[in-house]
Amino acid sequence: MEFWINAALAIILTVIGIMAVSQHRLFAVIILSGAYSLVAATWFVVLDAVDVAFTEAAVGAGVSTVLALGTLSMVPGKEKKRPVEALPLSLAIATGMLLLLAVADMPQFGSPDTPVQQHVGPHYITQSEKEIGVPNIVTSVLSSYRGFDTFGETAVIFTAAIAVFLILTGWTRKKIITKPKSKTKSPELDV
Amino acid sequence: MSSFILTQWNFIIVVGLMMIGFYTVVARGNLLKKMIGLAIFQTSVFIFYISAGKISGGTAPILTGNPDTVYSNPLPHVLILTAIVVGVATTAVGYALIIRIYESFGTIEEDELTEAMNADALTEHEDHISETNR
Amino acid sequence: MSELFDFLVTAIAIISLCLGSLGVVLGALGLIRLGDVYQRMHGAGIVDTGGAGLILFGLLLLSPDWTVAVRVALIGMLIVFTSPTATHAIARAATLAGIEPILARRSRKKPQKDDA
Amino acid sequence: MQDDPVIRVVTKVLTPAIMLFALYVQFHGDYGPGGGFQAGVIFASAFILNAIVFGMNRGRHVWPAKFNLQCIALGVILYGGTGIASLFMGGNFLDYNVLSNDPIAGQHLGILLIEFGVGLTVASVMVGLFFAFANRTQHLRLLDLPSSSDDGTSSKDKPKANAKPKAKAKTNTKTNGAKAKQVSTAK
Repeated sequence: MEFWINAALAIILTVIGIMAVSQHRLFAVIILSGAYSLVAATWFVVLDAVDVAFTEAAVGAGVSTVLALGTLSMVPGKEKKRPVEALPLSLAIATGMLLLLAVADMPQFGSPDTPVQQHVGPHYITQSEKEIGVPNIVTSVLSSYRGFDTFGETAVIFTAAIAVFLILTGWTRKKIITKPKSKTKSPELDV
Repeated sequence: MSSFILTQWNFIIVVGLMMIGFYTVVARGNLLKKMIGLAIFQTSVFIFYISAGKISGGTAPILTGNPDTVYSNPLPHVLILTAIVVGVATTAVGYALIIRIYESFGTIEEDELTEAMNADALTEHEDHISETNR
Repeated sequence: MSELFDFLVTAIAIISLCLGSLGVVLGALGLIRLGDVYQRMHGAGIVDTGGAGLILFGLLLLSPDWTVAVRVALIGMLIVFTSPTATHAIARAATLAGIEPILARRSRKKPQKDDA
Repeated sequence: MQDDPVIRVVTKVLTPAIMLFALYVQFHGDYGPGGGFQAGVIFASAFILNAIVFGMNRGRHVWPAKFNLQCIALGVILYGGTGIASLFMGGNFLDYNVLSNDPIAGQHLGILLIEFGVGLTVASVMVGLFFAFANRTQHLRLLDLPSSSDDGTSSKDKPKANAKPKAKAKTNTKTNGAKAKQVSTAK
């Protein structure tokens, strides 16, 4: 049963992805990418990652779409039509084939004795209640065991916000160029 | 072969999504579409991490008090949780740059952008020459 | 007596879950197949009320304790508030953008009706 | 949107509910799914909705730009300050055990503080990003520069929109270049 839900969501996700990149109207591309994020969030719930699903639904489908639409309101709404290019396609397919070879060597999906499950994960699960006392293990790992990591991420968000403010709401060099002109000929420029 | 598809289903789909995103980033010339392709690429990596942490028959890593419960690995969840928010913050920087590029060059298609930049460089060069001659 | 009651509640819940799933599928089909934005909104409305509403009703009946029931009821309230508003906003934006309903266009060009 | 009663009334009803839900996600994050990142985004969405419906100026009035910047910095400072505090109280950086007499209580306090810091930063960053994108046209007008979205936004000439603004913007850059030349020659 779980496999079939998995399979159906994966196929929906792939179809939405292909639809999103094959559209030429950018509005449709953005809305489809929002739908893609929502389906990915549903898949995260199936894969037991409720916190990640929550974040993906709020950020990926919500704020990201709003920002993309804000960008779209300032740039042309249609993409220039291009034919399917052979070299990038073959490059993508070649990379995919190589990664499929690597996937063949991956441990079986869902097995409890993979290397991923061997090291720190069991410690978090068994000791979190004793050491942190918070039921949600994701929260305890996020803020206590890996607090440095989250501190770095917060700093990255801070820096990105400052960068956007400087790029979009800062002064430009053009201002310095046009300013003397507007002082000398202000009545004409105000029109 | 079929057992390979059945057991590694998630990873195969992840590779497929990666290919879609990669092709979009490399081949499509529209900068906004490149960002969307990047988001698809990013999400495929997220699904890869979460799939690697999944244990069949497990539940979400929130302690229930029952000692027999099997929990999926919380570590990939934490890594991806922060990666999603950082991803949207960096994507916003990309969008801001797209807006500034459009305001400066009047286009967000890559090939036209190259032409416009070349033309701009040419006019600047001519300006420079005329200034030095003057 | 209480066994019969439980059975009835479960049966109603399962029936409403099935109907809700059917509603979601039909709404999605309408969203793809129908002609213009106003007709597609009808498909989206079926997903919101018929689909999500019936599924939430089924889950409300099946909820194991009252905290879950309250949460499901809150989600239902949210859908009752937001879904008609979103539909209204889309319809209003479409009207302001000057998009005519496809039926109005057809009735104006009567001779070409057979072609379409 | 401002003249539409349905959207306005529903927004007024929903905004406090969204904020309450964000606070629930923030402080219930220890026991269920949730935490600072999600709560911040949801809290920001309430302000974004408010600004979309009631206009940018009123949205800015509710959440001023300066306050926004202060909140972004305050969240990061709160996070780092918790680490420094644990450093001064005899532990390692971000080691919450020493924050209180009982290690478990200390952990709870530390997690609460840093989740709040993360939530504050994320919420104000998201609101700030939205306003930065939405106010770009207005900002250009303030700068006395030609805006790229002056034409092409009205829906009727959308089909032609990808050819038209290109030409206009190109002339814009050219005129700016001409202005620059004039200024440089005037010097």
